[in-house]
Amino acid sequence: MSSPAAAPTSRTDHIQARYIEAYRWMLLARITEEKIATLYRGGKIVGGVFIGKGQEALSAATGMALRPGDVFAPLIRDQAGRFAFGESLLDVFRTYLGSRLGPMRGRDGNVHRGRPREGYLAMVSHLGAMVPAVAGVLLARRLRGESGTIGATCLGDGATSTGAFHEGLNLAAVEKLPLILVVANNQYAYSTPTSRQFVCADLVDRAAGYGVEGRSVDATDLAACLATLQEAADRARAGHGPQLIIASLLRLAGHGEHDDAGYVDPVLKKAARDCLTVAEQHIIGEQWATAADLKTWRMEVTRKIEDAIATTLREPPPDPGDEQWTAVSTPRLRDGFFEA
Amino acid sequence: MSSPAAAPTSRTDHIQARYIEAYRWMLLARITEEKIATLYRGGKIVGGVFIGKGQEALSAATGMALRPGDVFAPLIRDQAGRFAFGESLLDVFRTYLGSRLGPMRGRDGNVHRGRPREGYLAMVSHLGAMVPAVAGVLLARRLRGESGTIGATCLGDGATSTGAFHEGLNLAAVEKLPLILVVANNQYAYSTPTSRQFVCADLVDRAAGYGVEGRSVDATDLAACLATLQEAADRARAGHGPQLIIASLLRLAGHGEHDDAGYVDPVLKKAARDCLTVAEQHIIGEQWATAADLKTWRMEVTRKIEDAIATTLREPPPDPGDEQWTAVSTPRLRDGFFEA
Amino acid sequence: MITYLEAIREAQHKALADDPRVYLYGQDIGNFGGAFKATKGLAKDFPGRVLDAPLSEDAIIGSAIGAAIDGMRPIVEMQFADFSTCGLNQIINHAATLYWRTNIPCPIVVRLPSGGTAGAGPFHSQSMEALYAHYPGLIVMTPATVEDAYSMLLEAVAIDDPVIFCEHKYLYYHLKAPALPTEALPTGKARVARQGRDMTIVAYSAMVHEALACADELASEGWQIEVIDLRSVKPLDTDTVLASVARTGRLLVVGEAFPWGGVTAEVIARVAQEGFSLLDAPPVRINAKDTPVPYHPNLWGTHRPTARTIAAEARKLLHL
Amino acid sequence: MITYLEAIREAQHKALADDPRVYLYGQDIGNFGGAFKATKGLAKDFPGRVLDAPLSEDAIIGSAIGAAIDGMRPIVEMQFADFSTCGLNQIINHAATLYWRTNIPCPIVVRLPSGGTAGAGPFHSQSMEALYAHYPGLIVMTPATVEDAYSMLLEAVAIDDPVIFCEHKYLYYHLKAPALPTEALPTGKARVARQGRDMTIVAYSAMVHEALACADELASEGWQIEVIDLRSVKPLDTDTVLASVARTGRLLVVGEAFPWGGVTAEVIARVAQEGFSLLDAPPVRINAKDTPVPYHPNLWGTHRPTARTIAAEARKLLHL
Ligand SMILES: Cc1ncc(C[n+]2csc(CCOP(=O)(O)OP(=O)(O)O)c2C)c(N)n1
Ligand SMILES: Cc1ncc(C[n+]2csc(CCOP(=O)(O)OP(=O)(O)O)c2C)c(N)n1
Ligand SMILES: [Mg+2]
Ligand SMILES: [Mg+2]
Repeated sequence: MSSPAAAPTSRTDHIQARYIEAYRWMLLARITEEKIATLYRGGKIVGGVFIGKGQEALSAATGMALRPGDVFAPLIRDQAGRFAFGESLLDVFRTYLGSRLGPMRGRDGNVHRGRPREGYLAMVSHLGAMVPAVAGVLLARRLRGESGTIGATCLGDGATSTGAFHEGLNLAAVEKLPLILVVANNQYAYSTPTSRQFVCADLVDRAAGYGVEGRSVDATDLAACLATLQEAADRARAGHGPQLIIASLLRLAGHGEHDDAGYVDPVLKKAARDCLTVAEQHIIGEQWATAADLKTWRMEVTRKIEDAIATTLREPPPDPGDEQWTAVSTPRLRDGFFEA
Repeated sequence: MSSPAAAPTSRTDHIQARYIEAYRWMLLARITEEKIATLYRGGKIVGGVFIGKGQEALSAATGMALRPGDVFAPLIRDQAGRFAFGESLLDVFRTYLGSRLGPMRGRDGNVHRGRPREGYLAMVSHLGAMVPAVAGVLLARRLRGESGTIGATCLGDGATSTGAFHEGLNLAAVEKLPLILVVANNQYAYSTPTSRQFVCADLVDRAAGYGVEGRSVDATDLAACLATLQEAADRARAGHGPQLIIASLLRLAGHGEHDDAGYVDPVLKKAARDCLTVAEQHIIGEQWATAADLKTWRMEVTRKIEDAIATTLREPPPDPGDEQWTAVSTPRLRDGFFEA
Repeated sequence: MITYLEAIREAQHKALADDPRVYLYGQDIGNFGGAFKATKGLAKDFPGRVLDAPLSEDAIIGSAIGAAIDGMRPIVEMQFADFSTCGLNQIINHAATLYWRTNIPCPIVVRLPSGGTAGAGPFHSQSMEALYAHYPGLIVMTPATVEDAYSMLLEAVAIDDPVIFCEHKYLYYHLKAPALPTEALPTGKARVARQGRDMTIVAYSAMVHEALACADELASEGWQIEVIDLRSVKPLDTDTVLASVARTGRLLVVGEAFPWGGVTAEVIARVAQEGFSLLDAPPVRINAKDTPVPYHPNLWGTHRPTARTIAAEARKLLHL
Repeated sequence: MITYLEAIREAQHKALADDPRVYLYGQDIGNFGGAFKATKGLAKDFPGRVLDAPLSEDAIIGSAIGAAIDGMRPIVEMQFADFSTCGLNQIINHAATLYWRTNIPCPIVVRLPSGGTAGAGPFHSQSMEALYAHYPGLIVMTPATVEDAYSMLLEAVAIDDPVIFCEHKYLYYHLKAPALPTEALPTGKARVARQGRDMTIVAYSAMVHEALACADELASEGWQIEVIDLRSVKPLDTDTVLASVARTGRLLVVGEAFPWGGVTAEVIARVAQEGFSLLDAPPVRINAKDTPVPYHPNLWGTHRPTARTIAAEARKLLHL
């Protein structure tokens, strides 16, 4: 959920406040993920690390378009949106570092985390699978006669090729659910360029085929992201049904930290913009803050992150001995496998 | 495969000859399916019977747009297209009546038949599943450097909601395969009206989202079906990639013969045209044949069908005793289940 | 008299009436009442709570999971069990893992019209209990009686975990009971369907009736056969099976699914490991043959176990 | 030295070189060489025959089936075995039934990078052999050695039936052999990986190595443990297992998959039924625990069977 901002005195003030807030989520995400990458290289994290470098503006704008009570199913490159939606630093590091005190208790890791009861769904790896799940939450609310809340989920260009994306978006369209589906077209699905993924002129052309509203946005432009996502959220909340957003950018990292992304087209690389740098230039250009302010913010954020890491590193890992080795919540229905 | 027609002397002659040929496939299909329905009601057929009443024009046009060497994966309402593509009456009845001499040897039944080696794929029930399969055949040919052949498969309005449809069409688009995907929007998927299936303005709007060519056609108008399918086949053969055809009609039968289709909207029912009647009126109106000719054709066709039924009814059913109870083609790899 | 199918409809009626969190979702289940009429009349009695779904098994299950997270109790109908393969990813990777991963349970019920009937062929006849039971986090019910069809479906809705409800199409119309039950064994407890002391036959779903018919046949030859109805295959009530084998010393396990792995293997593995000394003869299993389910009744009748083929094996085992 | 992973690449290289009908299809397998580099360099060596696929498991498998019908021999890579759930419908309902239904075989190979590694978590660790082996019409290979990874993959391509090739990610880099084999046991024959006379441990894939380590440990305690590597779980070489049990009288079966059903149950069911009198003690099985595969190494190390936990069970069994 967006952190409370002082009531804006004018529309410009409001825009400025939102921009700054978004920037700070972006910054928090960027530095958090840099630290995670460092921890990974230092062998402190088992398993994969997938970061959202370059995608923070889109992600933060998505998280900020949501309100308390809304639903969010982020994907692998959504650290900024997770923060904006209310995730704590401790939840992040506890999951990556496998603390037993984290929401996933070492059972699941890295990006596979959430707090479903708080509307923050925990993704499964199978891409596309969260689309119908968010639709289902929204359907539940419609069935109970509750209105006013919306849901959002994110996907990459690659994930648009899944059957789950198609079935989920179509179901949401048929039910006219207030679902925002954010597609980050970051030009690659792992190593696969979009030319091997789809051949439509523009992914936004898919909207008409589902009978949903579609809009495109430059994901390196934070102001555009904020405006587009807010408008989509407003439309969804007002009962206009699913909103398909196609955002363009270049992934500025490897698929995961193990990947040097050597396959990325140098032409794309050269033309790429980093949304965080663009935002900083904008902030300074608009004189919303000085370079010194930015430095201070960075230091503040860094300290908070380091504190969270220090705390987490002192926490106990999961202990297989007192683990409840069952996937069934109903004790009397646990199948009696004799001890091996 | 289309039956050889005498070389037309002019374009009009050609159109007439094609129309008449198509009509005769339609007639053959209609009467065949009427007989099957009668056999079903008489308890001679175990399992379901699903007929293509009202869909014959579209289906015949699809089968006729294909040539020897092309690939066809028909669906449940494609008896006319199956005939046009070369299926024999004996194959039909042997499958429905479970003769051991049929292509499916009693192992599978009714619409689940084909001769895959002859480019005539045998559908599985799971809707959408044949789309990538036909794409795969076409991909195989591309890989071997063979060109000139195309493939077609058919789906209903309901099946457009499957993930398989989406993934399959998208894959075909990415590979720019000469695939014709014929969607018969017959207003219902079993009892489900299109309003619960999709909410796009027109299914043909999906074409742009896949980057493929799309066209709409009135499936009750045989001339339009022939022209549209032929054009699609020509475009596919000329290398323009997948062709999505959205054909409109009303299903003029129950979902299956067990279903009285009581749920069909009376307004739709009232407005519905039967493509076979329309074609007959057209033929007579154009003076391509007389009412007496049509009657003769119907009698000829009926006799052929009755012969095929009589032959099949004399054939032995499958004998479990000499059945090879294995699904594995490689004898040495059959798993050794002890006899039960 | 009430049929197995009517019991399923009545259970859904009661679940809808008793619990506002329940809704039904599936293809053609609304005004049409479902391909088998298992939801007949429910859309009318519970307006807005019995929804026709698009032809999208993956999204149907996925949306039910989301709704369950948000506090609902969806009952999903797959038109045939066989089509659940198209929604299997959501079932085994999402619904089944949710509680373990997040501590939030996932109370969905997936109804699978299962098993073979004459002429249904390879894609409308499958028994998928083994597939689902293999996966941690799922409850897999396989009711064999009208009473269980009713009470277990109600229990399935009440359970916080995802339940795969394998209802047998062959029993839909064939099986009748005088009335709906007022009390029931809890899921997880097997039932001694017939007492005997010479041999134990363990079965579930439609095969319980083949086993009972076999027991009748063998009774005329002087044998007393005990028949255990597992009721649910996960959890699997090993104790009741072991207690029976302790009495009879002989075990035959019958399932309608494909032979490799599955319920019959699981039961035998448990008895062999935990009750080895109780066995006076090798445990025997009977399954369908290792091919897709055939269309033609001649073949289908041979593909699946029947009272006759069970009796033939049972006689051999009794003489060991 | 050549690794298990390199053997898989070499086999694909040879298949491409020897047979123009072979092509490779999967996500990121082209220039990138695959998530695990199992196809490294192949796109360059065989232009146009190693194709990057869209993120569409169902269509990937479905298209391979079509190509196989048209005479090709596709080798499909799933990025992780776990994602094959999204293509499972095509595998079990289309590929597996094709020959039986139409008499036309379906020679596709589906490579499944399988099994657990530290930190991979619930969705990148699964062992899916039981799911596929349950279905008639599929061959399921589970190579445990570098040599088998190579020769069985080549055999998989040559076989006319659909083959599910479960290659173990844990073995990819860990396992090394001096050279590629020039001859091999045919699929369907299990291998005696270590001879012994006190007990038989049956295992497959990565668990063979845990079983061998356990046998080493027990050797220092004076026990001679025989280890059988199943190599393929369907077909399953019951004869070799029975012959071993006939020598040892004791059977322990180890699998990395979930406990309900699966390979260990199938092996025990067969031995109990066919070789009951050979057993001097109850057969025992060890599987993973009945939860999703955990992420944290502490939990993962306990979730899966290891030499240590196998040895503990083995000691108990040896003293029965
Ligand atoms: C169904 C499925 N297949 C394969 C994968 C393996 N996988 C994980 S991320 C990824 C690429 C995703 O690309 P995209 O959707 O563009 O997202 P991005 O990584 O670019 O943000 C793949 C193939 C998966 N997670 N799910
Ligand atoms: C994946 C899948 N789910 C469900 C079914 C059951 N089913 C068979 S036909 C049918 C309706 C199909 O409707 P449509 O695609 O419009 O074709 P039509 O029958 O109208 O020709 C359904 C739901 C199926 N065959 N496959
Ligand atoms: Mg991408
Ligand atoms: Mg339809």
